[in-house]
Amino acid sequence: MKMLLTAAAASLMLAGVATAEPSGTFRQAHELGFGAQSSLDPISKGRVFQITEKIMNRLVRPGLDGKPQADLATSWDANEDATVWTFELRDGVTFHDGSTFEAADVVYSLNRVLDPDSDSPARSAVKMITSVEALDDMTVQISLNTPFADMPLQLMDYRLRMLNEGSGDDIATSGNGTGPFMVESFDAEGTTVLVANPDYWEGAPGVARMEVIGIADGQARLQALLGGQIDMERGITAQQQVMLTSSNKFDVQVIPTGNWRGLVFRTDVEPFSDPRVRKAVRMVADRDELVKLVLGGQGVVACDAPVEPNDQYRADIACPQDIEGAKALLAEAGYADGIDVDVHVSTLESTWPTLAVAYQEQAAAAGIRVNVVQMPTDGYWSEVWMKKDVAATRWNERPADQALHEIYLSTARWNESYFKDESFDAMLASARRELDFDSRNAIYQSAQEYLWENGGTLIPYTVTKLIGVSSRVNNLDAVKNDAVRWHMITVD
Amino acid sequence: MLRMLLRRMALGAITVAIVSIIIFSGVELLPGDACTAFLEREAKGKLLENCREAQGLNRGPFERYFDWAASAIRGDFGVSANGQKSIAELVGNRLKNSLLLASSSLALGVPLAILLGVITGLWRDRPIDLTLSTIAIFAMTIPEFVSATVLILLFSVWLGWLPGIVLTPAHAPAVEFFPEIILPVIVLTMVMTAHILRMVRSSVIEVMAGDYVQMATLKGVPYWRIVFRHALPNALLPAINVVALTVAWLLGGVVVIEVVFNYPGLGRMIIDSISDRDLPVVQAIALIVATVYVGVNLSADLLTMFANPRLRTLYMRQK
Amino acid sequence: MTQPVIDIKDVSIGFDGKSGETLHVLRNVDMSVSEGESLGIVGESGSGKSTLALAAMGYLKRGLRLLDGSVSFRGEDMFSRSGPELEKIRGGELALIPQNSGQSLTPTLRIGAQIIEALRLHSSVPPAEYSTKAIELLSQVRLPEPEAILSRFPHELSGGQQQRVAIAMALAGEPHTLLLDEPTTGLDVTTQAHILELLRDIARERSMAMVYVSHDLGAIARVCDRVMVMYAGEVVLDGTTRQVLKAPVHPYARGLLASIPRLADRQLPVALDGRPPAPGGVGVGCSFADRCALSEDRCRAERPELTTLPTGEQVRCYFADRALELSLRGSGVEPAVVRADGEAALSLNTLSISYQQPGLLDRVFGRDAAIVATVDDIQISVARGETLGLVGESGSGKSTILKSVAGLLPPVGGTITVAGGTPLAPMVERRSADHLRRVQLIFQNPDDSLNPRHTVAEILSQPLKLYFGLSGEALERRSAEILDRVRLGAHYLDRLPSQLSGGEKQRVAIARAFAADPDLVLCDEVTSALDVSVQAAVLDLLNELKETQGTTYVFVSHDLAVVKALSDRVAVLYQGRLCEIGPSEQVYSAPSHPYSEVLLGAVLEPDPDVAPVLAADDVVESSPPAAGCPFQRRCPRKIGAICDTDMPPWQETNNGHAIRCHHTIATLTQLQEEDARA
Amino acid sequence: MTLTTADRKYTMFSPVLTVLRDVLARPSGAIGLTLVTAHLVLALISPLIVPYDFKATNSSMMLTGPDMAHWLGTDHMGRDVFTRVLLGGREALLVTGIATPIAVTWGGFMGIFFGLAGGRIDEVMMRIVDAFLSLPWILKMLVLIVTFGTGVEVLIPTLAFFYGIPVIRIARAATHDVIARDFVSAARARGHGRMTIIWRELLPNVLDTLMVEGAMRWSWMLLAFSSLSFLGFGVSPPTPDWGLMIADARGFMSFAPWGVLGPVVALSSLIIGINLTADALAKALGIDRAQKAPV
Repeated sequence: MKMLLTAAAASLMLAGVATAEPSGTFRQAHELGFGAQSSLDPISKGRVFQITEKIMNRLVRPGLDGKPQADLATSWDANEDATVWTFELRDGVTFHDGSTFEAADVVYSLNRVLDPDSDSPARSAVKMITSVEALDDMTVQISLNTPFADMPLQLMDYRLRMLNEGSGDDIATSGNGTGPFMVESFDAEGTTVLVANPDYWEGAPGVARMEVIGIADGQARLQALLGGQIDMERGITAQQQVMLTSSNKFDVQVIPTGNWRGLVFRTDVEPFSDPRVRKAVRMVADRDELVKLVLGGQGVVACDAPVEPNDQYRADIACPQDIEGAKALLAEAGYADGIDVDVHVSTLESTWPTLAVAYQEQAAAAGIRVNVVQMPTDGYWSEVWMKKDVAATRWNERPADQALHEIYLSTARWNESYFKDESFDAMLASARRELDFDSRNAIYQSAQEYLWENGGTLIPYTVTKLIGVSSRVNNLDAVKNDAVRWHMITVD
Repeated sequence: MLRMLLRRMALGAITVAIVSIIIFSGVELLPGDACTAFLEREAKGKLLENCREAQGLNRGPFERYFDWAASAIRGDFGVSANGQKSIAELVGNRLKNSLLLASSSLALGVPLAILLGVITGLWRDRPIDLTLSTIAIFAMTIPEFVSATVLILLFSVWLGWLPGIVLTPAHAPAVEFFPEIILPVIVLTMVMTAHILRMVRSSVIEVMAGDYVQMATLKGVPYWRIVFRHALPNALLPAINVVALTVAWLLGGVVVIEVVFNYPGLGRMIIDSISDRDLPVVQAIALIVATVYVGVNLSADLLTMFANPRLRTLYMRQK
Repeated sequence: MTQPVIDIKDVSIGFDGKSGETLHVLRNVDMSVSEGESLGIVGESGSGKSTLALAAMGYLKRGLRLLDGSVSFRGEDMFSRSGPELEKIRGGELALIPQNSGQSLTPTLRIGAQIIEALRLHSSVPPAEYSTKAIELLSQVRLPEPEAILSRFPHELSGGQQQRVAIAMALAGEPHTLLLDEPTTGLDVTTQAHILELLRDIARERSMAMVYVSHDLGAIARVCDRVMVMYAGEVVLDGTTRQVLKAPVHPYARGLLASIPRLADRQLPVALDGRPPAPGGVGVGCSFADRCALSEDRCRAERPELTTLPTGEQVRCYFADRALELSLRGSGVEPAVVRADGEAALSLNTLSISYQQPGLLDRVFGRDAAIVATVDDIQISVARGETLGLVGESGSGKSTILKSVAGLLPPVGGTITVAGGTPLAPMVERRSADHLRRVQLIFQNPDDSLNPRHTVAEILSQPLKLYFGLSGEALERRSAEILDRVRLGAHYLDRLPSQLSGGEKQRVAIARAFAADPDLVLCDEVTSALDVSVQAAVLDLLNELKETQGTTYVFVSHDLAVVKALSDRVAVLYQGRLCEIGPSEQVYSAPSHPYSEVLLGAVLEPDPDVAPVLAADDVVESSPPAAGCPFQRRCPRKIGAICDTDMPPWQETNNGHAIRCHHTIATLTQLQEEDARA
Repeated sequence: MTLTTADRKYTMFSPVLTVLRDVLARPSGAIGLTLVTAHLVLALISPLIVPYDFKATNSSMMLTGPDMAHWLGTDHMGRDVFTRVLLGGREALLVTGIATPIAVTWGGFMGIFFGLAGGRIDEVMMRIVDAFLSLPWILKMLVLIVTFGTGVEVLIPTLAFFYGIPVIRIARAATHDVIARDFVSAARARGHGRMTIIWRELLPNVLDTLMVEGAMRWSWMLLAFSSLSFLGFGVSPPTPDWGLMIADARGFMSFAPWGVLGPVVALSSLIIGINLTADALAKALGIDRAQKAPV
């Protein structure tokens, strides 16, 4: 019930909304990661989140402080054992095509995710839901197969966007949502044009028009920002930060986040199928040095667990560089004279090549001979990631439970390291059921230690995000990408 | 004349046929086939089966070659392994962009190169010749990706006059590329002009030392009239073929410039399709570029033959 | 004495050598040409005669500098004139007829355009009448169908036609003075004769002053009133044509005249040893000192001045009076007669050769029969030790026959057999080693027949290794021996061809041929590319080798006098068909085949009193007639239709002299005697 | 090799010495040759004289400017730019240094053989050469590199093969010029076999054109090599390579230009050196027609 109060208080904050007439154009780039398969369907493999986040809303969204905040659901509460949750919906909200937003739309949207045929990667975030019913036009009841105290956190997932009932077939190109901007023309490989939605429920947005331009190469995006062709670039490197701050045309937002970068070793492939080898390749990393070298100090060391530093369930593991230990493990596993590893990277993410070269030098000490292979930027996520044995990877932050489920559960769609481990799955399941916070916390802690012992992904650090913004853009929330209120932005 | 024309066209067709054979057998020799190459680790079971079906890989190599060649002539290059998109359309867009870049660079570069070549040739070893020739050597030797970056820095980042990066998508109509194409064209022109300039210069020097220029001088023909009526028509003949030879480089070779400027041309598509092992696309690109190359060279030959009276009368008699 | 038209005083011209010193091309040359006078400038290659002629127009090739002296044309100093003024004179009052008109006409402009350009620059003719004036000029230079020529391009005309166009272009500006830089070099004998006659008539009609530069004394004799002889950039003799050609008082001039083979002479011409010094290579004394028969210490110590003799001649020699002792005609060396009976060393049996190999398509369309063979029905046999001369103008197929005998060009029909009766395989690649050794070929252009990257030692080593397997010490001794035989010292072994003169290179080529100790040597115009004095030396050498080795020669040339000097028997070819064959005495005198008659008539003797007889006009035919006599189109003694339809039979005389003509020997003899008397 | 009789001091190399002296006499030749030799010497001895370990990253000294410790400053991973520039040319020179002669040799021989053979086979071969020349260079390279990897053992044969093809056309043209000369017909008339004619008569003369062509090919191959590295298909890290260094440092050029300047000056100076030497060589061998003697 405590939660009820916080939800109400948060919605009050929304009162101060922009009243001026929308004007000017805001231009941003997206990475064309999925090449020809990019689409506007929020739950599809090729979703372009830089567009879906502006045209669609979720039930619950992260507040500026990171806590769950009312979005299309104004308030919510659960029964005693947190297995049945009811959400009150916001009244008077319409979709871009004019149809009104009501409970049936929520039911349709959630069931669409749960439907196994959709094969959507977002399913693992809401797998615990057994049924969704509309109690009345403005109330929805969700029942779970296990007690889950942090259910609202799950619904904050950036992919769980509310669609109009039955609009599933053409959503990939129509992009019909309730968000502050509407899709005027969608062109994955070129420029997608969004226009302001005048009757957006939080008030008309400050900017009349937005362009989301597909530029695959990180270097090209930076040059475009410097050349004034785009107004914002998320994820610039520390060295580039020096360049931007030196000129008055740009500002740099520094946002500690749970996002992380790393190298994923497929555990279903020789020699990484042997946990000792997996541990060895991760023990060689000198994570402090990597933070300084790759991020210019703008990051927090992590020990191969995908949980962000200020998450309530964060386990504090010590993982200093241990070359001798790694050599011993390798010898024990039968690779006394070391192993050869092809690490695939691309300039899709500017820090990857630097990370790979730095890791290459550190791993060499333990006889791990790394060969850095440059792959094209177009379609990296569809052709390289989860295809090559060892590839660079990148994840945005997620609450601990969702992150662990989505990346390491054996049945997870995006289990990038093909980590199939029943005991680990059981551990996660028990954590969810555990109502008592302390014991739940203990299970999550041991899960993270388990990953440190035999996980397949090297996660050296979580990134303090640097966002380069043109000085003509103002009141862009300096928060995690997921929490930005796009309708507040104005440009001079 | 006609007989010679037909013969030349037949030769061109043979060249393109040989290209198709080279590319087809080249791909055949690579380990595995189009589908195993593309699917790699997942190349098993149903996924491999329907990919093979889509690409029609179950037929014998010769049968496949003839089907492929026959459909290629009709302009249908089949479907790309990555995303089953129509290759003709994919490559068509990129070819349009590459041709746009190539033709605008040629339009700017060739006249400039000829002008500078004539100037350096006529004022041989004078200050203007020495400066222009040294600049030409520098332009030729500095890698394009360096000069491209410097130009972006100068005109787009510091001065802000021109857009640095090309944001227009591959399928956009040619006119939309306009403001963004200026910088890539400048870089391309710099390199191309340097090469052609040196060739025109040595050709002008050779012609000006020729007997008929001496005779014209001794006939009392004023200097500039000698240059334009007697010397230049002969000096510029070889330039036509050199320009034609740069086409192969212009169409696919300027990949570095395409990457730096994010220009959606054939060069980048070559890299992406080869890295993704999208072999049907690679074959299509090779064939299309070869056809354009042969076409351009054929017209260059005809132009030279038409401009050079000695060849024209030779072929007239052959009729 | 009226004021001279061209007055060149004490002119020296030179260029900067590699190490910075100035090398002289011309040294203190005086030259003056008065109104209506035609001056001949004679000299071998490298004597600076062309530079002098161009200097008269105030033009120096790139890199040359006027060191001192002055050049004036009708009172105006040509080297201080501004550009436009020079342009007005050049091609106007002072016109040049270039040496190689094929190269001097702009390839991309039509003939009409180039002539009209000259008219627009230098004539008062209104633009409307340009084309009519151009046609008039072309007919003045006796070109058939002038209108057609206007629209042609230079490469579509024959050598003779191109030269006539160049003359027309010079005449466009109604020039006051004509400069001719070797205008007839490289043209056929008959064409040369016609062009010279044309120039003589033009100069006479328009009383133009003329400066005629040439290395061919015969041409000079025909055209010029006065002659100036140049050697190594200096004027060594200046006098009237009769004085210089009949009784030259300078040793070099006498040597030059003596080295010219004459039709009337039986003996071989006198050879001049050594070679002219390179620019800047002249020492203190007289430049001709080390080659002169009369030279003494004084000649080497101090350079003689150009002194004027009472007869008006000017000569640069201390012993001008003693020069007369040197013989003017013939070296007294009889051409060696080696009569060894027995088998023919070489016999060509009904040989026919064709360049146009019928292509695949021709054979398919059955067009191959229509192709007329370039060389047809050659039936010749050469006795061992005999020298057969093959004479004919360009396009007569003489070199083609040699190539076929050498195996470089397989014949279409007939066979070639050497001593021993076995026929030679058509393709050289399939010939036996012995056949390869016994037949050797020497080429025309010495620069082209030696590999620039091989030293003389290497050049000689190839035949010696191939045929005799010599190596090491034996190879070197044999090479030195052979070099000595061609009168070259052993120190030449280390030289590269680029370090040798034309004559020396040809000697090395001859040495290479004789290294194989061959039975048969084929000489393809071996002296045509050489200066007259060097040519005499090579003929001398060939004659000597024939005497010592008893080799059989087939000697091809377009110069009748050179062929006569060396040959025992001579065959005359026209358009690839044999016209006349027989001992050289008979062939060079009546009765002769009408074509031989035309050839003999057109020969230019270096004697002002001998005038050539222009029988047939110099039309160039591209391919032989399908039937009938090959000479039917130009024959002055054509009987009628019979000449067009059937091939003339061989008319034999008693001593092996045969003529292929429908006229009988008797009628020919009678007709030719009547013309001789007329 | 000594060609003729034992006591003859003449060897195959005396023309080479004269040509060398002639090249050095020309200003362009002198500058060019010194640049090239400097680069070759540096490439050989650089591992011994290099101040730092090229791999050693140093997070405290990233993108620092040139100073006494680091003459050319440090790159974005704190590595010494001067060290990497010195070493940067090694792999490029190794690969192109070996690939160019191979390309010129096999291309030259094929060109001479087809130039001499003529007829049907020559016609067919020229069509095949045309076909190869019509393909963009990047496509030809990548098909092999992507399949067989970017190791030196793949780059050398690939570059040697594809850069040999245009040489065929040039060698064939040069052969046609030489065949027209009488000394080749003289050799044939004497009865020398085809191989001896190629080896003794043709090769020495065609060699000059091939040498000049070889120098030009070398400079273009170097450019191609650095472009390949720039695109990520050439040298793989951590081996230092100019193309790769330029690619990495490109992003920081506006405020850390030394990262790009070092490799650019090195690469361009080498290529300019080769071009100047090639020009001087062409003039020394008299191939460059524009340089006729005045008289």
